[in-house]
Amino acid sequence: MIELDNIAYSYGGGELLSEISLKLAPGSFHFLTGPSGSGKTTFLKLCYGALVPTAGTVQLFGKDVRDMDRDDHAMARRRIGVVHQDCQFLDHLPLRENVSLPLTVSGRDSLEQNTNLKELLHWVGLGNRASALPPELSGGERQRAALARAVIMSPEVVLADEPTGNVDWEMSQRLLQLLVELNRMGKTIVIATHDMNLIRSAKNHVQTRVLRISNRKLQLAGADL
Amino acid sequence: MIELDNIAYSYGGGELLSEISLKLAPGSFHFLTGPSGSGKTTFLKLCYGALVPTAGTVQLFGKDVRDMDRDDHAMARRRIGVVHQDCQFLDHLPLRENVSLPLTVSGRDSLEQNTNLKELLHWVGLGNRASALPPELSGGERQRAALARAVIMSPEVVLADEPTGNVDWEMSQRLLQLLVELNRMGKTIVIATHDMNLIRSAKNHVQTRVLRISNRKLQLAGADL
Amino acid sequence: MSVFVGDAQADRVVPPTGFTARLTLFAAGAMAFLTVFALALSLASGRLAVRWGDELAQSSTLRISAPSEQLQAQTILALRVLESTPGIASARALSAEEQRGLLAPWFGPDLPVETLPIPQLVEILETEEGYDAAGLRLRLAAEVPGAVLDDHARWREPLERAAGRLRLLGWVSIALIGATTAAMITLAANAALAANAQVISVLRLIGAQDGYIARAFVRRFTVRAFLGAAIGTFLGAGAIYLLPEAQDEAGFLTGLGFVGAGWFLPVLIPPIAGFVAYAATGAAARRTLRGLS
Amino acid sequence: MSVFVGDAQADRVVPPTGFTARLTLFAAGAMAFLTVFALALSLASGRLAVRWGDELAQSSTLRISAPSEQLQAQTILALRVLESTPGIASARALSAEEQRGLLAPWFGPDLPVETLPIPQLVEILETEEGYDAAGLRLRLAAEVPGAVLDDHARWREPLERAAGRLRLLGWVSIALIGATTAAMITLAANAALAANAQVISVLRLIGAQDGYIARAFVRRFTVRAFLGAAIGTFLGAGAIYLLPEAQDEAGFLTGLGFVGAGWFLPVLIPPIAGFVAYAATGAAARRTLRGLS
Ligand SMILES: Nc1ncnc2c1ncn2[C@@H]1O[C@H](COP(=O)(O)OP(=O)(O)OP(=O)(O)O)[C@@H](O)[C@H]1O
Ligand SMILES: Nc1ncnc2c1ncn2[C@@H]1O[C@H](COP(=O)(O)OP(=O)(O)OP(=O)(O)O)[C@@H](O)[C@H]1O
Ligand SMILES: [Mg+2]
Ligand SMILES: [Mg+2]
Repeated sequence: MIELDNIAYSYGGGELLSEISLKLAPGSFHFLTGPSGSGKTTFLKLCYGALVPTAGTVQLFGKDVRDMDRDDHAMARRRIGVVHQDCQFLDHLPLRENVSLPLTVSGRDSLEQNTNLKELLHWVGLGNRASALPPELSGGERQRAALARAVIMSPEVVLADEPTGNVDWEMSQRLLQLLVELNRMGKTIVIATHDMNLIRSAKNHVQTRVLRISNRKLQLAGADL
Repeated sequence: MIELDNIAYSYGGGELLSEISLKLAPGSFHFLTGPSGSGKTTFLKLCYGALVPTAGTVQLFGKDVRDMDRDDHAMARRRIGVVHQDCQFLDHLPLRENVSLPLTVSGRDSLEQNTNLKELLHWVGLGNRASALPPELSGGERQRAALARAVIMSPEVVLADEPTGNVDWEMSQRLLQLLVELNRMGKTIVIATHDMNLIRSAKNHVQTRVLRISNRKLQLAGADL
Repeated sequence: MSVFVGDAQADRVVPPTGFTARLTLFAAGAMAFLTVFALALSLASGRLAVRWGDELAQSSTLRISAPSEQLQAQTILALRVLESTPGIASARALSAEEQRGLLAPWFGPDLPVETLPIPQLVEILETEEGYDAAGLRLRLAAEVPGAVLDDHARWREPLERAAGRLRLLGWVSIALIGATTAAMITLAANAALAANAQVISVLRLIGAQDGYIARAFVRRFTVRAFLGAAIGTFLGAGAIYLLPEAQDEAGFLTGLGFVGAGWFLPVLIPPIAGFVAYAATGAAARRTLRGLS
Repeated sequence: MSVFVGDAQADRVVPPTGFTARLTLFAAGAMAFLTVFALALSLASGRLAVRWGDELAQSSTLRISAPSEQLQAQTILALRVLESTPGIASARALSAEEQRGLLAPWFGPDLPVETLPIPQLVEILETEEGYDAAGLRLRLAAEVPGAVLDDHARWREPLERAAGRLRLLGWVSIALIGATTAAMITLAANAALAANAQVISVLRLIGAQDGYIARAFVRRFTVRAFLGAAIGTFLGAGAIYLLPEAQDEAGFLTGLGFVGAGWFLPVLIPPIAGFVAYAATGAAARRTLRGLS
C-alpha cells in the first residue's frame, strides 16, 4: 500500500535521508525512532505524499506520488490517518466537529458514525470535553483529539508522529491500546516516537518492527531493546 | 518572589484548581506532575500572571497580579522565563533572532549577549540551525529553542511546561543539565512534566520538590518516586 | 450558480473571515454608492448632449438681408429653396413678434421691428440625417444672394465637447471605481486566504479537495460583495432620488437624477459586483491553494 | 512624529503584513486619485460660480430707448445719474461697434446700427457692495424716462444654483471618499492585527509592552497610507494636468484643472491620509490589544 523505493530527501541543504526503501505491508505495525532532528517527521511526510522525494519513488496505493494531482492526494489522504506532531485543528469548531471532520469532508457524516464518535472520544478520555473549542484544550487533550481524528474513518493506514509526547503513562497505554486494536483489524500502523518505554510495552501486545533513522539511513533496531 | 495564597481557578465550568498555596523561594527547584488535563499548564499560567485566580491572591515580586497593569505585566515577564507547551515563535524571523527576542524587546541587545547566544544554541544542539526559520525546525528543535529563549535573559524564575516532551533521552538530560546549572546560579525553576524518568534523574543532581496536582489540590509527591 | 446554493457544511468548515468580510461588504457598498453617482453624472451629461443636439444641431438659421421692398420676395424664394433641399424637415420665417422677442434682452420690448431694415430670420429644422450645408450655401448664393446660413456649428461644438468631457469623466470614474473594487475584493480575499493558511492545511490533511475549500471562500466573498453593492446602490439611488429637482432654467444641468428607464441601470450594479467578486476571489483562491504546497 | 522615526527592531518584530499592507497602499492610492478629481470638480465649480458672479452679478445693463435726436442727451444724463449712484464702479455706453457685435448672431455683421432707431446700451460695473437697484430704478424713472435697468438677476440665479450643486457634489464626494478611506484602513489594520494574534501573544510572553507592539503596526499603516495617497495624488494630478485645456468658448466649463495656487491643495491629501491612518490604526491597535487577554 505504501512503498518507498530507494528514496532520498533534502530540504535544500545536505541530504537528510538517503537510500531508504520500505514496503509497508497491510496489517504491519512499525515504530520509527531516531534522535530529534534525524528526520522522523520528514519520513512520515514522505509516506503520505506531503513531500515528494528528491530521488527514488514513493507509491501510495499503487500510484507514484509524482503522478498524483491534487484530487488524487485528497483521495489518498482519506485512506491514511495522520497525527501531526503539532496537532492542528479548526479553532472555531468544537472538538466534536473537529474529530469528525474527515467524515464531514468526505460526505460520510451519518448517525452510525456518530455513536462511533462518542465511543472514540470516551476511549481517549475526551467524553466530557466534546463541545470545547480546541484552544480550550490542554496539550495532552489536543494530542488525543488528533489521534481520534486520525482514526475516525478507520483508514487503512495510520501514521502517528509522537502521539504520546504530552500524555501521562496510563493515557499513553490507552492510546497504544487503540492503535493495537486497529492493527488487529488489519490496519497498518506507523508510530514515530522517542519513548522507549512505549515501544517496550507495545511488544507485549503485538508483533512490531522498530525502525531507526541514523546517519540518514533507515535501520532495523529490534536488537537494542 | 512568586506567592500563591489559597487560590482557586475555574475556566467558567467547575473549579479546576482550589485551595492552593505555594511560595516559590529563590533558588528552589520544583517539578509539577499530574495527569493530562489536571491543570498543570493552568497552574503555570497563574504563576506568571497570564491568568488571574478566581479566588485567593497571587503575588509576583511583591505585587498582587490584580493590581498590575499591562506594563507591570510586561516588566514581570522579563524576570520570568516561560516555556510554553506549544512553542510559539515569530515565523518570519530566523531562530537566532527568535531566541534573542527577549533581549531585543527589552533593549538589551549587546555583543556580550551575542556570544552568550551562540553558546546557548550550541548547548541545546541548535548551533547549526541558527538561521533556519521556525517552521523549518523539527518538533524537538522547536522545544529546545523555546527553552533557550526562556533562559537567555537569565531570568530569576524559569517556568517550563513539558520542555522535554518531544526530545530523546540524551537531549532531555542535556536540557535538564542547563536548568540545573541555572538553579545552581540561584534561579528558581519549575518544570511541569509527566516524565517520571526525568524527575528521577534530576534527583541525582539537585535537591527538588515534586508537586502533584490531583483532585484539584496541589500535593507533595516526593514519596512515590 | 452553484455558489449561491448554500453548502452549510463547507461554510462551517471555513472560519468566519471577520474583518476581511466586513471590509469586502463595506468596500462593495461604498463603491456601489460612488458608482451610482458617477452613473448619474454620465447619464445626465449624455442627456445634456442630446438636448443641446436637439436645440442647436437639429436647427439652423437663415438670415436674409435685403432692401425692405425685396425682403419678402427673397424670403419666399429662400423658403422654396429650403423646402426642396433634402434633409430639411421644415423651414419657417419668424414673425415680427418672434424677432422682437429675440432682441428684447438687448433692446427692450418696444423695438419697431417692422419699420427697421433688419434682416428676416428663417428657422430651419433638420431631419435626422441632416442636410448638406455646403451644397445649400452654393444654391442660396445663386438664387437668394442676400441669404446667409448659420448652422450653429460655432455654438454647438464647444458645448458638445464640454458635455462629452463630463460624460467621459463619469465613465472613467465608473471604470476606475470598478477596477478599484475588483482589486480591493481580490486583496481582501487574499488576506483571508493567507490568514487561513492553517485551516487550509488542516482541511488538506484530512483529505478535503481544493475545490471544496475554494468554494467556501468564493461563495462567501461573492455573497458579501453582492450584498454590499446592493446596500450601497440602494443608498446611492435614494440619495439621488432625494436631490432637489433640477430647475429647467438652469439650462445646462438637466438634473443629476435618473430619468425613466435610467432607474434600472443601477440595478445592474450588485450583480456586476457579485460577478467581479466571484471571478476575483476564484482566481485568488486557485492561486493561493496552488501556492500552499 | 515618533511614528516616522524608524524603529528598525520593532519593524522587524512584527511580520510583513502582506495583503493587508498592499490593500492599504492600494486603497489609499485609489482614494487619493478619486479625491483629486472630486477636488478638481469642486474647485472648477467654485471658479464657475465666481466667474458667473463676475460676469453677471457684478454687471448690469441699462437700456435707453428714445427718439434718435434725444438718445445722446438721455445717455449722457443716464451716465451722470449712474456715476453719482453709490455702489456703481463705472458705467460706459457701448459703442456702435459693440452693439453690432451683440446683434451679429441674429442679424449678420452688416446691421446699420447707427442709422437704426435701436436703443443705446450702457454697461454698468458694480463695486463689491453692489447698488440699490430699486432706488436706482426710481431715480432713473424720474430723470431718464427712456431708461430700463436690467440687473441680470433672472439669469444669474439658476446658473449660480447649478454651480452650487456641482460644487456640493464635489465636496460630498470628497467627504464620502475620506470616510471610506478611513473605514477601509481601519478594517485592513484590524485584519492585520487579527491575523497576528499569535505574534502578539509571543511578544507579550517575552515581556514586550503594548505600546511597543502597537507602534510597529501603526507606523506601518501610517506610512503605507501616506505613500499610497502620495502615489494616487501624483497620478491623479498628472491625469488632470494632461486633460485637454478647457476651451473658453465652452462657456460653462472653466476646465477641470487646478489653477495657480489650486495646485497646492492636492499636496494636502497624503498628509491627511497619513493622519487618518495614524488615528484609525492607533484606535484599532489599542482596541485589539485590550481585547487579546
Ligand atoms: N521545511 C524545512 N526546511 C528546512 N529544513 C527542515 C524543514 N523541516 C525540517 N527541517 C530540518 O530537517 C531535519 C529533520 O526534521 P524532522 O522534523 O524530520 O525531524 P524529526 O526526526 O521529526 O525530529 P523531532 O524528533 O525533533 O520531531 C531537522 O534538522 C529540521 O530542522
Ligand atoms: N481556555 C480554556 N477554557 C476552558 N477550559 C480550558 C481552557 N484551557 C484549559 N481548559 C481545560 O482545563 C483543564 C486543564 O487544562 P491544562 O492545560 O491546565 O491541563 P494540563 O495539566 O496542562 O494537561 P496536559 O498535561 O494535557 O498539558 C483541561 O481539561 C482543559 O480542557
Ligand atoms: Mg518530528
Ligand atoms: Mg499542559
